[in-house]
Amino acid sequence: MATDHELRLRERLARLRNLNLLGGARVSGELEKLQRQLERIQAAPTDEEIWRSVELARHQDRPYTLDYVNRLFDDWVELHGDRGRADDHALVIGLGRFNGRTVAVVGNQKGRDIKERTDRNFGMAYPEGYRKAMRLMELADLHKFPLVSLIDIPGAYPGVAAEQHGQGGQIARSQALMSRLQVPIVCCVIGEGGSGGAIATAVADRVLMQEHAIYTVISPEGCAAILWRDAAQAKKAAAAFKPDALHCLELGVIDGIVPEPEGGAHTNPDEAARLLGESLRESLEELESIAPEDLKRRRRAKFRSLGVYA
Amino acid sequence: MATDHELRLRERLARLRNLNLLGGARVSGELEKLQRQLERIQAAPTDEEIWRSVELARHQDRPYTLDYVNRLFDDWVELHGDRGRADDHALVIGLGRFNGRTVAVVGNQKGRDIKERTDRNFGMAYPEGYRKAMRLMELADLHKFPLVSLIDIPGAYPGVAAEQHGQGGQIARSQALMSRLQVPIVCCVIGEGGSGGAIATAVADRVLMQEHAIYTVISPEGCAAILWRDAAQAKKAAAAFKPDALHCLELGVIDGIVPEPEGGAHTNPDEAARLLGESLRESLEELESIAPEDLKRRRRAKFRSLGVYA
Amino acid sequence: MTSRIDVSIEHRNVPEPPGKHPNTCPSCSSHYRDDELEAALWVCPHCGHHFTMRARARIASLADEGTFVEEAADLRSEDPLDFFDLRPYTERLAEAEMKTGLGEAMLIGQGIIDGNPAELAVMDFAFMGGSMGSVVGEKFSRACDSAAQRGVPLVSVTASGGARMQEGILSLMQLPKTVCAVEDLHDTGQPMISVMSHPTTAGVLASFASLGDVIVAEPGALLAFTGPRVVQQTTREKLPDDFGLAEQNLRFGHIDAIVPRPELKAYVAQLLRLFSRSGD
Amino acid sequence: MTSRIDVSIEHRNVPEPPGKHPNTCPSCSSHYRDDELEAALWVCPHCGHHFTMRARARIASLADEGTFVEEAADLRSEDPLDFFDLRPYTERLAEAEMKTGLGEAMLIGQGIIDGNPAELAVMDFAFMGGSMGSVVGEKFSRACDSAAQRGVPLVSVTASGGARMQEGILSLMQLPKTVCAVEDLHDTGQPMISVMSHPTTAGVLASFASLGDVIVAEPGALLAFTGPRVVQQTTREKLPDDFGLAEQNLRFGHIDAIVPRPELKAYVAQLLRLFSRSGD
Ligand SMILES: [Zn+2]
Ligand SMILES: [Zn+2]
Repeated sequence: MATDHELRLRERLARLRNLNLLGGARVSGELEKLQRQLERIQAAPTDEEIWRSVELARHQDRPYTLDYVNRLFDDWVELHGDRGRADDHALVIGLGRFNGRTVAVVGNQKGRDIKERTDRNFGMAYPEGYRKAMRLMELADLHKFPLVSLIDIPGAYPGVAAEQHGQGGQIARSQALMSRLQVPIVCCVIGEGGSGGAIATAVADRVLMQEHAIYTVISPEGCAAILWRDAAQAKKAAAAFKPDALHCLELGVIDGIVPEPEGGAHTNPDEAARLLGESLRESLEELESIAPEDLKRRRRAKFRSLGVYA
Repeated sequence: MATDHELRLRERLARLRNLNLLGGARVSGELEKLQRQLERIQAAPTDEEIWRSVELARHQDRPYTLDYVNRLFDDWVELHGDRGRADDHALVIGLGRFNGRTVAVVGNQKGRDIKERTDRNFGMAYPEGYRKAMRLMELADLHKFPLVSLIDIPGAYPGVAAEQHGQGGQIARSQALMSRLQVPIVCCVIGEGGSGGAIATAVADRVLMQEHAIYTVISPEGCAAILWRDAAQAKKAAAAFKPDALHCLELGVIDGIVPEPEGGAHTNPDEAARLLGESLRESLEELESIAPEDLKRRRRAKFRSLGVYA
Repeated sequence: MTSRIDVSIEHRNVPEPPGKHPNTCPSCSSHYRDDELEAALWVCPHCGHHFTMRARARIASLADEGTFVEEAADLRSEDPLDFFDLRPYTERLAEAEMKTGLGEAMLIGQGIIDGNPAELAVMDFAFMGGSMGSVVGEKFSRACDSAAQRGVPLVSVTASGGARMQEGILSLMQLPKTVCAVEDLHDTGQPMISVMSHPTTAGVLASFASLGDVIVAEPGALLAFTGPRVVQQTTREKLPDDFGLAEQNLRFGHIDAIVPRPELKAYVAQLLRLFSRSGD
Repeated sequence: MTSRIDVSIEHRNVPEPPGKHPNTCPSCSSHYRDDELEAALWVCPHCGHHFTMRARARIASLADEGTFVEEAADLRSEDPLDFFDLRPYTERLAEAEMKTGLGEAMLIGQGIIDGNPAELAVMDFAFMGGSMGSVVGEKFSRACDSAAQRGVPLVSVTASGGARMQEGILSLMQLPKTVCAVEDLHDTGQPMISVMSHPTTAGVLASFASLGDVIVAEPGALLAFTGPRVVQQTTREKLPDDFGLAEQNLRFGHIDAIVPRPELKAYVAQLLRLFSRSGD
């Protein structure tokens, strides 16, 4: 099912790999170097290519967090609950063995069938979900487990109870907690990185995106509804705000791109997991020699440097 | 309305004051010294005296947390909410100026009339209340404000929602948090110190009790219902488990007794507040020179030493 | 592709229904001249409704006269995405500056509040709905540093519809950016007092505004991550009358107090005294 | 004195209705011989009901054969209050020891679980309802120290009706005592795995048992601060069917997992491997 479009995309990415930017999922923390490399890339993604990533990021067969967890982590134990009010199924947490050591994992989780989708609220966490994530982060910090965060959330949930339970405050506090952790944190957007719901668990030392993931401040439909007053203009909105991995890399928002198999992650979940695993391993190895206090300091400095102004 | 009983009690306490144990609300941290002094006291409180304290501790006109707060703390600002789900009115938190410096205050709060009693759930916090207390504790620790905790709770609330919201876990976590704080903590039982609800906010460097407060593992009625299978035997139960201040001091559970005005705190709230204020001031002054890390270490060591076994 | 819930969650919450004159009270329909409202701190003298307050008026109402020294006034947004919806972003920016006399949706600077030195970070809803782009994030971040360097508390006053969509993902990055700035400030032992005015929503609520050591709201202010219109459209739920308002937030434990505007300066000053290290 | 809500909150939760033979399954009424249940880890072979398990049987089911070395076995309760209800406390203690063959309601010691060294602290409900007095507190506290000194995790298995009323306020003090012990253990970087068996209530739930880095419960276990009987008597509320049970606790986010007894050893061993520092 490789379309013309996909072939072109593969070709462009092959070129990118030759630039040693994504070769073997290589991740470079040096923004400047990345940006120099990017300057050499002549063709920015077309509007069509951007929209294709939106579609692939939301593809119903795209691997979700647990699909990767089951392939990448040994001795996996899923933990449950926020130790307060609920066990939010839209977000999974747990411990597993990766590359010979224990890591703590948090990930958004969508459902496959109607029943699971409802149970997991289409991957949209409630405030209790962010609390559940924070509980895991504290556990990781106490026991010095590196934290792996997989992002795949359409956006924070627009519901009455979510507001009453303090969604805004929990998203803020989850970010604040991540900025205090003294363990390595690697995050990868594996599908939709939607707004506040995504950033709640994305304050990482290394932020990666899969090739066809998207990272957005608002859904294309939402943006179109507000700026064009027509949700059907979503494709136009996506072209305007550029949620694709290459643009995010160019803007310094992410540190690296994780390649996907030909045609997208869903075409070969095993290979997608292998490529993701390589990137996670490389990132964690880069980080493990950094002193805990330095990790925290650099993480904050990195996020505080984001933005373009004059 | 000073009864014969009260006069006898005053007399005995006057003796105690001469022993310099309670003089001017003097508080000694040295358990051994206290115990030697107590040995000199011939007469333990009678069953009648113990029951009188139970009655006074629950007296409807007894000053509550806000009655003391309004008399003792300048620039008082009450804070609200657990930053999550609720603002539990059974427990008040806030900041105020005491003895020239800012302190953080947490206290259980009963209501005066039917409406306020309902609003404050008869002084019994929900799990959200313990979270609210923890929020203040974290604020105190961050800003190095000493913490003053006033205890006046019949017991943790026996309700369906309280269980569903994780009452047991929150009480445990509140204690754990107090055991980690690096600021001075002074606590005083000002009425009923009832079981888990009380201990949740009572892990302090200095634990005081007012003369007629009671500190119990279970209400006398509850104990009687279980052991005598008859709640009406409450007086007998109280005599057996000895919840009065003198016995608590003798057992090393508290560090000092705060005198009350003739006839009990309710007869003269201003004087009761003055005496409480003196004890708090003395305790805080004793603690302020201790290094933060030492405070924490000693606090834990103190609680870990409690118990009688062979 | 299956049908999916629409998740357009960030959203500008328009404070007054369109069409009415801005000086007509939306609550009691009384009408005022500018100078009347100015004198009343933009609170309706008839019913107490709190009108949205402009940033300079807010600063004048909080800082002791003549004490405010603005910082980072020259910062201006770039257009990193070449963003074009119905009009180019650059054009919208220029228009907003023309209309408001401000370079961006936030003013920062040093000030003294009833004798207490502080750093101020004040938003202006009139500048593109108080949306948070790179400049708002950078200004807030610098305000934290300025407070830390001078050893004074930070007082923030928010009024924002959320993210600056025209800066795309960089706008989202202002959330962790401002969060990290508050954490750096906290590490120096200085507090942040967060004053939430109408509306404080979406990205601003989900970042620095919620990290105040003390959080104060104005009466009737909408404080919600997702505004009522989007919640209703998406979930078809019946919304409670006070959905997302300050009063509901207080009841649900999210904020510490609701303080009417005329009492705000004294309230903030009292907090600053309590948080001051010197104990005076 | 006004009328007041009764607040008799600590309360022994009797695991089986009185009168029935202890080996009769309260769920399906099957009856078993001791050796049958012993062989089945005291899980009903017919319906899966988990009978209360004695401490020594529990240790045998968790620790590799011959590896358990008991500690602090000689500690005995004093009677600091000269407590007398219908009978003296000392008499109740002597009787409990006679009946159970245990000196107290908790056993502690070193053990190896599927090859992973650990410290064990295991409660026995048969000893005065697993109530926590000074000796239980002290034993648990020593278990934390032993784990810290040897650099191994602590595995606790709880079964308790709550406080030991006969020790009065000293019984309440075992809550902060055990909490401080866990915190001291955590400061050394060692985890605590908390296994909650039926029933884990009141003071034990409100102290160390809830501080496990991972909290595992057995199916059907009552885990509540206040048991259903007292809640119903006090509030007259209609209780949900699974009120306070492990299944409800999982749904409300209080615990990490419900693990049937036959799988418990492997589950705990897996956690111990994950928490081990050496990374093997
Ligand atoms: Zn009006
Ligand atoms: Zn059965």
